[in-house]
Amino acid sequence: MRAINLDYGAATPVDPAVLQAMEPFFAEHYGNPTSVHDLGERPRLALAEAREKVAGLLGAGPEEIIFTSSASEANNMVLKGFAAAHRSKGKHIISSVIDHFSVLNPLRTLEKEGFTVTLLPVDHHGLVDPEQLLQAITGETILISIQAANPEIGTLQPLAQLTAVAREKGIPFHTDATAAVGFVPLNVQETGVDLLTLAGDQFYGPKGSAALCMRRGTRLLPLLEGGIQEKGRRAGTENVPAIVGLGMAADLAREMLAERSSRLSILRDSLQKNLFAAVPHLHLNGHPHLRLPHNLHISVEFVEGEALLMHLNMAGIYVSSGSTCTSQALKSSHVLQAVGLIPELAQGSLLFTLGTGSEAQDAPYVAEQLSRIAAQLRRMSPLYQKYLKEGDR
Amino acid sequence: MRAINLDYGAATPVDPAVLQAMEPFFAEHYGNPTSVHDLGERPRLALAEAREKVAGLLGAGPEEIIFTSSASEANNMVLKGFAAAHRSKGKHIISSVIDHFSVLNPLRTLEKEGFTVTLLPVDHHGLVDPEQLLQAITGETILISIQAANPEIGTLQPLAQLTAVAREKGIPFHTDATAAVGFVPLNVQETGVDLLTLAGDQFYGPKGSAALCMRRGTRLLPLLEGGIQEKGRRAGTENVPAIVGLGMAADLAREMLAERSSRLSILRDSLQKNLFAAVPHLHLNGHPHLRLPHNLHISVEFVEGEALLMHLNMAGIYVSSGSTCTSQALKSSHVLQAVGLIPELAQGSLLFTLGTGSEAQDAPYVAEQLSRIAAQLRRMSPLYQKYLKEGDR
Amino acid sequence: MAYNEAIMDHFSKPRNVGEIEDPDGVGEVGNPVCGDMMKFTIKVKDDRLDDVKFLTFGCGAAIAVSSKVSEMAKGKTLDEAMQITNKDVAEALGGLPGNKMHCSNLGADALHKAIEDYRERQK
Amino acid sequence: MAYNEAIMDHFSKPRNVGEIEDPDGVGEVGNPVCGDMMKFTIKVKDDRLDDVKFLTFGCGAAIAVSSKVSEMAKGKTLDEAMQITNKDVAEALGGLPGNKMHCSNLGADALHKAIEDYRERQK
Ligand SMILES: Cc1ncc(COP(=O)(O)O)c(C=O)c1O
Ligand SMILES: Cc1ncc(COP(=O)(O)O)c(C=O)c1O
Repeated sequence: MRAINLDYGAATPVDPAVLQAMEPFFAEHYGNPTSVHDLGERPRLALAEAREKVAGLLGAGPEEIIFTSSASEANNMVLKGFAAAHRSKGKHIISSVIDHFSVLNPLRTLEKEGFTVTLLPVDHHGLVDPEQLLQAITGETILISIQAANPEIGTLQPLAQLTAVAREKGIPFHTDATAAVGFVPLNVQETGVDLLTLAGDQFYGPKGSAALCMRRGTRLLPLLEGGIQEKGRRAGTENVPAIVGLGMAADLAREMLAERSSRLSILRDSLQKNLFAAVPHLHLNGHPHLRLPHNLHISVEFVEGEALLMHLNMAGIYVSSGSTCTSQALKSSHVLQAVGLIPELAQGSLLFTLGTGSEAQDAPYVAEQLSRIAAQLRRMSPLYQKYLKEGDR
Repeated sequence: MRAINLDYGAATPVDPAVLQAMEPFFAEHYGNPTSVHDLGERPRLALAEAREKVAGLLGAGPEEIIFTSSASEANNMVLKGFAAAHRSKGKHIISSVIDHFSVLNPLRTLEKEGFTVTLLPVDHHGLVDPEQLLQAITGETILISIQAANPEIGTLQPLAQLTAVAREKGIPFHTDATAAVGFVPLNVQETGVDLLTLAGDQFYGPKGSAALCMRRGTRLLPLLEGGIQEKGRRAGTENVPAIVGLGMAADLAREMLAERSSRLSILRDSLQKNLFAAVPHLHLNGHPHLRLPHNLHISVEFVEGEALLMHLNMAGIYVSSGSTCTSQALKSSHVLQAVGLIPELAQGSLLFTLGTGSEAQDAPYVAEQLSRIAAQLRRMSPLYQKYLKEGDR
Repeated sequence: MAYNEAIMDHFSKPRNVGEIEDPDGVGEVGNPVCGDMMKFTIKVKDDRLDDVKFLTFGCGAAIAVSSKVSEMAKGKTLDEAMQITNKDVAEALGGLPGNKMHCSNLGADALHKAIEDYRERQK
Repeated sequence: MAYNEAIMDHFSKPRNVGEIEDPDGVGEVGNPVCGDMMKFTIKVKDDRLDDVKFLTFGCGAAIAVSSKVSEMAKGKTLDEAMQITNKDVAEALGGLPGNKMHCSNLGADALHKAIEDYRERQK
């Protein structure tokens, strides 16, 4: 039985070229980039090269890239660092209800420190309305932080429209583009974002590699203070192999983005078609078109996600779910709540994210398996039996 | 010409066994440890195993280990997280003048937020006096943070004595043990520390691998907020390969600590002897006995450190210096100032840190080279010419 | 998967799935908001559980728990069945993951409700 | 190393090292606290720098700068030598690393001081 990973959103394998680029920096060119002697030279050059590559993917300047250890770190750095640097200007920050917890939780902490936070609602496709953004802005607003793409339902925000509103009001705009970079073109000039978070492990770079892209002239106080690495913006010995890996992953993403994305969206569309043909009572979540090319998010009515996930796992198919039981925190997905999905459907949600290993032949097999599993679980479901008897939900 | 690295304090090569342990987790077992399906399993087990190993090195429980991306992150997390969690109890924190900037700079930030900070002085060997610690404690003191070993002069603090004072007063004690772990035995029970920072890249683990060991019952607010990785104490996808590497490095350190340290201290003593025999006007800095086994810190009178370092580099010998010109921030070492070294000697300081690649035959060669180089630079030195003429400094 | 073999066995081959027609008692617990929902139907003969069937909407633990409870209860007297606790079920399954103890371990509750329903009907 | 070849050349083979006995002028700049210290001694003949020697305590850049200045100045008239700026020296060396421009680039200052000392003595 071939294992079929349809959970690339949770983790991607490091690309062979990326791993190859990283390898010399573990035991051979292991020096510290800040060393004055020759052992610092190769690492220092490698850092500079990686910085160029990441900047190149985003249309930014290399000095605008700050390497971090994760998207979470970059998001925390932006929100807390911006609040600390600009609190005298105002204490209002805007984000969205479907942003990631590494944005939402720092905002909650800032609220305890006297900041006011507006979380913009989304429509049932997960879209933020630029008009509502405009109306939320006050004289106190110092930052807007809205994700580029949602990692669950895959919805792509209308970034250029949102940043146009921010620019008109003169307010810096941060986007958590962790789920988007590497899959949709994201040029900081064209989209007009001032700060952008990305993580290498989302697009075949290594874990522990991430970056904040920060437009020249933007100011924030560092989250990690100490040495003056990253021009004093982020202390700590540079993780050279991870950064080199991120650079290579960014380079590959830049070269292959169009090809990768179109391949993935074709496979995704085929998977969607196969599933909907094979299994009754499925619901598509997120936006039908404005979504990540490798993302498919559905609800399997009448059954619960973890049970589906476990049966699929036994069939060698790996997926994710927004159900309460599959979350570490045992909370149902705040995203599915925000788009107004009823609890039954949120509990029965399945997230498929495709990737390099995905193949055309997977779709019919997965559809066949899901058909079998859904039927089996529905036979056991009090909700389904009620539906059969009473004809309604 | 064999290159002789005597700057292992700046960076260590990843041990072959460590790299081997890490490798499967890049592209093979690349899953996310929080995934419910099978791809999460190996990474999850590997995390648990690494946690046991790091805990084992410190005599701690695995649940007391929180993985971070660097020692700087762990230090920032402790200081800011403690301040945030305990500010209602008091706003006074004690550290030492020779602690690392990843301790001192967060403290400076806390001062801006209304905290009072006492930095204990050190004697000319770099030792903190437990009696002075006792006197510095006030009813407002919520935390004491004093390094285990100084990364420049190598001085080992009398941790057990210092923690005894803290315990008597009921104040949590953090030690930044970044420079010490892997080289001197550090058991959290025996030393009585409540929080301990370590970094894998100091002892043949990978860059990007570090940890905070936090005694059960100790409470701080997280620095990185978001997902509930590390039991909600540190958000962000776990850097599995780095953590696995840290675990293996900790295991090797535990097994080989005594052997490694005695080998290094013998080589270091021999280097010291050779240098002092070959080169006149050398000064030993730090403590003659209470110091890291692989550390040798000297001042070469009448000459400047960067010039020494560059000549040694041309001879294939890699060292570090506390001189103004070799520091990224172009400031002379705060440590050398704190131990009362006069500027001329601070500028002429050389830091040798030995490591796995160090060999007995290096000492005479390095001594011969330093002798030649010091003579050459002294010929050019106005300070030395003045000394020759006037017989005094 | 984080579940042990006993749980996986009951999850993948659940016993006593279904709904008894004309049951003597019905017990329902939970709701889809919290993620787990169980419906037990029973047949009683001579004060004994002659048949027990369940329907469950829920996670792997919830399904395994339902299956195990039905198996444990079948053939027992009503009083004996009323003494089965959620803890007994978890133990019989070799332990549930800590975070599943509260939300999914409702099988005994559903069974007891069905028995109580039966007893109500007898009045 | 972050230095270019010209700097490395002057650093490793510095020209005009030393102290002229009975100099016509002496110029000293810097001190060990800031990390760099230079002492220039000159011999003047017919209003020209007949000899220039330096002593330097300092980093690689400081040594290279001293050596380069001595080379540039030797044989020049005093007025010409007074027109050599620190910037000229940095350029003649193909540029200094940014962070070294201020602290180490004191060679012209030391030279000028020596010339001024000479001129003082002539009064
Ligand atoms: C949109 C978004 N932001 C932030 C993160 C956090 O990323 P990390 O775990 O690398 O910190 C994620 C993780 O998947 C994400 O999807
Ligand atoms: C004592 C001490 N603390 C903290 C650090 C910071 O370590 P990192 O650069 O891994 O954050 C260092 C770095 O060498 C150190 O020596």
